[in-house]
Amino acid sequence: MTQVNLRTRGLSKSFGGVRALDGVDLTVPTGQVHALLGHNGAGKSTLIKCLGGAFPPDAGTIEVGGTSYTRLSPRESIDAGMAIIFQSLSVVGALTVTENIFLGQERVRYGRIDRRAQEEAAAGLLKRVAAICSPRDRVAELPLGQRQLVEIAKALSRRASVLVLDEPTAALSAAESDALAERVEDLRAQGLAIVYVTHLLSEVERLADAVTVLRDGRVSHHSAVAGHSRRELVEAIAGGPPEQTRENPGGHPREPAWPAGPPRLAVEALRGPGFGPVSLTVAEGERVALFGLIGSGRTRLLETLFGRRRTTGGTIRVGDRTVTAARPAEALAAGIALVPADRRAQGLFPGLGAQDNALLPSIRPLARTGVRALRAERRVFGALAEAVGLRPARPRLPAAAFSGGNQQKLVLGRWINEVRQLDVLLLDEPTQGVDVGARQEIYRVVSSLAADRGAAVLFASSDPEEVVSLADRCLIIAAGRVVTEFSGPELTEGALLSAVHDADTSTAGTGTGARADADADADADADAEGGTARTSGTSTATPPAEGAP
Amino acid sequence: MTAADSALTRPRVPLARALAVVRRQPLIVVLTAMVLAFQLSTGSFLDPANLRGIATDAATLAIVAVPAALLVISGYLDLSVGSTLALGGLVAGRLAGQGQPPVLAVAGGLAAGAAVGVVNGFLCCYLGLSAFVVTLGMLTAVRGLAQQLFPLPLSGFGSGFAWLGGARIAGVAAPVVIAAFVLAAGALFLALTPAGRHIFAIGVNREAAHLSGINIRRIPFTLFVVTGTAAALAGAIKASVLDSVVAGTSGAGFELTVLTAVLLGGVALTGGSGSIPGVLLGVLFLGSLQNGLTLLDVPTFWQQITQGTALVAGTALAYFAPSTAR
Amino acid sequence: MTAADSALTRPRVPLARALAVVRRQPLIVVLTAMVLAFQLSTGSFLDPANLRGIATDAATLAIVAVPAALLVISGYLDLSVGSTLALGGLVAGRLAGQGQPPVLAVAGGLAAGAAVGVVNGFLCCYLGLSAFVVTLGMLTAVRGLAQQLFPLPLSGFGSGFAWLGGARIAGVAAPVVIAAFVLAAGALFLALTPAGRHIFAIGVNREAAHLSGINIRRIPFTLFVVTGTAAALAGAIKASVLDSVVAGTSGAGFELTVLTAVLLGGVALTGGSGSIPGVLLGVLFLGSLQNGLTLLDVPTFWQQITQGTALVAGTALAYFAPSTAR
Amino acid sequence: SAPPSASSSASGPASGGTDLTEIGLDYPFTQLPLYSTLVKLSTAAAKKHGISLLTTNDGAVADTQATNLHTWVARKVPAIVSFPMVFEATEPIAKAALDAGLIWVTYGGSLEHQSADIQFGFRKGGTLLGEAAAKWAEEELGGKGKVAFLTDNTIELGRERTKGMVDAFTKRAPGVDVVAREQAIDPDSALARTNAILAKHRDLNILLGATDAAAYGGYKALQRAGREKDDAETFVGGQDGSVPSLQAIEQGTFYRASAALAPDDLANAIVGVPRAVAAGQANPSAQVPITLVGPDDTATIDDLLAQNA
Ligand SMILES: Nc1ncnc2c1ncn2[C@@H]1O[C@H](COP(=O)(O)OP(=O)(O)OP(=O)(O)O)[C@@H](O)[C@H]1O
Ligand SMILES: Nc1ncnc2c1ncn2[C@@H]1O[C@H](COP(=O)(O)OP(=O)(O)OP(=O)(O)O)[C@@H](O)[C@H]1O
Ligand SMILES: [Mg+2]
Ligand SMILES: [Mg+2]
Repeated sequence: MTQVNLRTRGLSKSFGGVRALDGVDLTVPTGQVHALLGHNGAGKSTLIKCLGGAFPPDAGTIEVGGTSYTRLSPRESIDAGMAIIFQSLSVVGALTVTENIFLGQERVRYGRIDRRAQEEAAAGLLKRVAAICSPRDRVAELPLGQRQLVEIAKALSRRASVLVLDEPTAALSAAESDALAERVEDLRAQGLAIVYVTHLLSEVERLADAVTVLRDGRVSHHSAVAGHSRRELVEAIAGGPPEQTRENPGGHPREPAWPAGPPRLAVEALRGPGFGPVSLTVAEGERVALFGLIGSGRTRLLETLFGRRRTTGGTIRVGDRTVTAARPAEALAAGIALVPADRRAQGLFPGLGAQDNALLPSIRPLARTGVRALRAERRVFGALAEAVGLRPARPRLPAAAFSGGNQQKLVLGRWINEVRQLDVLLLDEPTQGVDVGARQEIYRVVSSLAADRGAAVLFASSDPEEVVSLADRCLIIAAGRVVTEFSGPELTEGALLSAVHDADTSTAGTGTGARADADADADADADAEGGTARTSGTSTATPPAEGAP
Repeated sequence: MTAADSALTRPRVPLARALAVVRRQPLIVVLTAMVLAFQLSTGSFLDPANLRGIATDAATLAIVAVPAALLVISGYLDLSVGSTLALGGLVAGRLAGQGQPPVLAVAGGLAAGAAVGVVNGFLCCYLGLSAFVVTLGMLTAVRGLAQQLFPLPLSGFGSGFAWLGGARIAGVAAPVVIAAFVLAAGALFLALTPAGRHIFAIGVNREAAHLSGINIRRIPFTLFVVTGTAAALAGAIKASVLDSVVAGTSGAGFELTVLTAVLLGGVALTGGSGSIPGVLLGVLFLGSLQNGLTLLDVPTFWQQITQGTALVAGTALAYFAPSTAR
Repeated sequence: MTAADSALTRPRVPLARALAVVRRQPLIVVLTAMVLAFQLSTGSFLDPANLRGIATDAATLAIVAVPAALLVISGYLDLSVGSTLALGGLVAGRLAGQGQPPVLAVAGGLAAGAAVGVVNGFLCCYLGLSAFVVTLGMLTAVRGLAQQLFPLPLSGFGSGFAWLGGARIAGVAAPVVIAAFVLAAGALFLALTPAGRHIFAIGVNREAAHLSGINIRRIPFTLFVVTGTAAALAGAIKASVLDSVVAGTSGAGFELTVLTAVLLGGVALTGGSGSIPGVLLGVLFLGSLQNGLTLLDVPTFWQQITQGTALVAGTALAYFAPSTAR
Repeated sequence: SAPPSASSSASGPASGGTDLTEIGLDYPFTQLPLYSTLVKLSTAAAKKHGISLLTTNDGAVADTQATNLHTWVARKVPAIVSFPMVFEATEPIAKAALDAGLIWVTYGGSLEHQSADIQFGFRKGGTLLGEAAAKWAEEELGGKGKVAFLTDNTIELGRERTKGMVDAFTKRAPGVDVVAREQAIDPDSALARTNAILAKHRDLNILLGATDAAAYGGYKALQRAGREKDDAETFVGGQDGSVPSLQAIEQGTFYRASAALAPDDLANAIVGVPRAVAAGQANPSAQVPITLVGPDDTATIDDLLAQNA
């Protein structure tokens, strides 16, 4: 039998009346990737926070490398050999990438930080996770995906015997996810015990040696070996046989002749800092996906449409009105709404209750003669919680107390409720962190918004599966431009992946090469290069070379 | 049971409901204990005359603390209210002294206060400058301006103007009635209007509020203007009560008293949480403390020591409450 | 070029480098303009004697502003320094007046300041109480304590003690040497040590810092103690310079001056950004402004108006700088 | 104005002859060194008559003073001695006190409604200082030279002192240039202001302060600028009679004068005037003398220092 690196016994944790963890046993031997699955709010992150010392468990023990603890402080957890990537990122925006990676474990020489050594080490780590940021970039200025990679590099920098990853790929595109998967495989080979939380069953299939499924805080399924079918897993997560999974849950037949209706959103030669010119149309009731690598400009395009960024040229039309939105409020007035990707920074109000979070922009439309319609608010919230499967569906619980997936549902619910009349719905990574069951529900809600109310849906996604399930048509974005599009039967996962790969190698291979060299040398000019590399929005689609200097 | 519970469970029985209120507003316990202690040791704390005195003093504080609390909830703060109070009182007093009708005199004072609020609001909300430094700068500048414009004390404002501070409405002093109105309006506004929710949202996450279509500049701007106006109203009331106003001393230090009441009342300086009932408790706490210590004949410097300690003790208890966003 | 670029591109030529500095510290422009204006209008602003005067005045401010800035960067603040300064000066003065050796006298003063810091730090960092209310309470309580313990002015501390404020080290006044040392130590600490990085991390994201294994309580606690000690040192210096100290007035209002210098210097009240060179500029700005207005013989109230306006103007420029974390 | 109200209170219910048991001393400037001395001496003086002395904690804030006075009236403190920061603002409170049958003694001025008052001319103190400095300038500098004033324009007392000092000096010594008038009442800010003044006018001869504390700060600034302690062409003077200043005068430095109040006289008045009112005396008010002390008045200085000890 292999040696056991991490073991929890009877781990329990309650928040008020809610049992988030109820006697969880988990055993992870060295050299194993253990997938931890479960619906949103099942208790996965709570388990991980207990491991990382974010809060103490109520009962049970945690054994790491032979020592048993009833509670851990973050320092003890680190010293015990655990490296953890939490679901809500714990990077510090004001510090540089290097400083974040070595935060709390700085390399010191003569009492002062050895900046050079740190930067060199950081460059190597960044390369290993296929990040395109520079060690000297300020983290606050990085896109979400790069921040996630910094977090992963930080975990890798620790000489740990246990690695815990809580939905590490939620903000990553296929290329970075691949690079991460390779790192995980390396580390497994080196004998680490790895706990891997994800909602993407494809990742489970690729990486997991063993699976534990949590359901409402209890272990509902455990199999110590690989070779479980996707169907079994879905059943274990959902707690019953899954509904007939549909290729296209919105119920629209995907026809090659689409679009049928007149264009609802028409974008002509739109430019902004770092992207464009982009021209595209989305018809009434149509669902269009934007697919591309991390940093390809999708977020910027969506944010520009929503009036959060300035345009430098081009026109946007909604129906037959030309829209020039300088602020989100103006875009909203014109019928355009955006669900942002960076939930924490741009979406959530952690201290406010669930209902306030979900209904914030609807409070005024619902109000009568300036007074809030409290009953109507409650009713809309109830309907919305039902529609997206929010759990717990408690209107006053602060958003911060919800699980990651349920927070995402709150942010989504802000626009996909019955109050808002939308012409155009923009979604940036709409289902990141949402579990398999709820994801289908969300697809259904979005699709019915398109079908029944004729809204134009434009969404960015890094998950090809999601694009295939939800989109009528998909635009491939590279370096801030539309390079190709797929629709109808052409729209398959394979086609998307190879299109992105092609676009990447054809548009800007040189920038990437220069970038990698700069990193390796830890050259003083790396910063300037970093600027251009990020703007051109490219990344290595080919796996990065092993063994950085 | 932990503090988080109270937010989760809704009490059904009255006792549980009372307990939940106490847990949300633990200052109630300190305040009650303090009042009892003062009454038992002095025997005269709860005399109607004394309570009336406390209420009248607390009234001006409450009038300014309510909008100031909204401002703090939305993530800003106003340190200039001490000088704005003086300016408002001086302008109102000068107009009343010149024989203008009292309503016009007060309106003039309020306009001066609103003008200070407009400057503060423009600089902080539209230019995005640090509210602390800007309003501190305004505190100095407006005080200088008030003294430059009104170097000599004003007094003798006439009986019409005296109404504002001296009249009794159904046996209650006019300032207390005004304060009750401001408190009620503030609480209802916060709870029942869309803008009330928006204030919390701006305080918690400006960026997310902006992306939700909320006007993150106009709302705090308006609050600055209202706070300036409220400070001027408080100044006019004080001028009316005292039938005099002095540019150099009126409202000196008032800004810190207001902020202390607001923070004691459970409003977080970082914005996004707080409640008007909490602010009322903070106001009453400060008013009762000052009054009780004077009644008890505590020697001067011991009063100071006690006051400082009580402040710390008060916030210590308030801290153990869960944060409120309603 | 946008503000973000400056962080990405490293200037190569000296001019570009100078421009980058100006962009990071725009107060430099205001300060230079102000100094020039004062020199041109008074003709004596840049006289060595006057500069020496400014430096000595600014020295005590800088000594306290440096640790206070670190405290603000880490997400806290200390309003009690005005009273701590008085207490430190009084204890040191009393010991010196009783004939203790000056080193012992100063050490006694520093110990008193450190004790205040320990109380502040314990309440704010370990109990998690609001730093604003706690240190405001301490401001009142410590002042009361100082007046209770030392009701009468102290003076006549002897020539040994006078060294601290009066000696010249290589032609430079001792307080200025101390301030230079504090500034350099603060800047190096912040830039080069792990703890310096941790201060930023705690100020930006306490939770993340905690999960990275950083002790989020001990570091700010230590800063509170250092700030208290620095305030006491400033008090001892002032006592030495004046050869007297009065419990009621020494350091009154100093807390706001310190905080203003810190915020003017580009440190954000919300924590997580700022730099020591910025703080130095803030200190010099305040010192020069006061001195220049006096030199210009501006009437009192106009001085106040100008000071307030200059504060706003200074922060307006400082705002346009990108936030600094180095 | 005093007689009618004095008689009304004498016949009031609270004043049963001389069995006054409590006197409230409301002196707002708690930050001044004089405050502690006053409270100590008054407490002792009151104790001799079996009276306990109460104090307020106004912290030099006019609004707090009003609040505390209201509290005392509600509490029916039988005799209140108050130094109003704003005389006009205190008028209604004094009236309320009289209406409640309490004894009201105004300190440092007079009100329309009062039982009696304790007067001392603030302006007179300033005038004495200004005249002495002018005389010195005439004799030592031949009526030429430079003078700077450290003034106080924030409260009435300060304005009176300032006016007395400036008017008397400029009238008696018109040949001396006034080079600065700066607001300063504490040594710290006085030091900074004087430093700046000296940068422009190294040859400043005369520095007069509205308070001794400020003048003392200026005195130190001059020394730091290199002036000998006993420079013959320098004159510094202040008002109050505070300890460090008196010591500097006694040592024969260029700190040459202070317009001083004797704390004993004040304490006696604080206790004596309310007692006189309570006893129904015909003319209970008191006038406390201000004396100008200089280097030659060693006996007076020693006496004052002893009172302040
Ligand atoms: N601080 C808290 N206070 C109250 N309840 C909490 C708190 N943190 C988590 N919970 C609750 O505990 C339960 C488990 O949450 P957890 O975050 O562990 O879920 P999860 O499995 O990670 O879900 P997801 O897949 O959505 O991330 C949820 O019901 C959540 O609402
Ligand atoms: N050069 C840059 N400087 C500062 N911020 C940048 C830069 N490039 C990108 N960002 C930030 O990163 C965010 C995402 O950038 P971009 O639109 O290029 O990514 P994307 O294609 O949407 O990638 P993702 O797959 O992460 O969604 C933007 O909101 C922007 O704020
Ligand atoms: Mg989770
Ligand atoms: Mg994106």
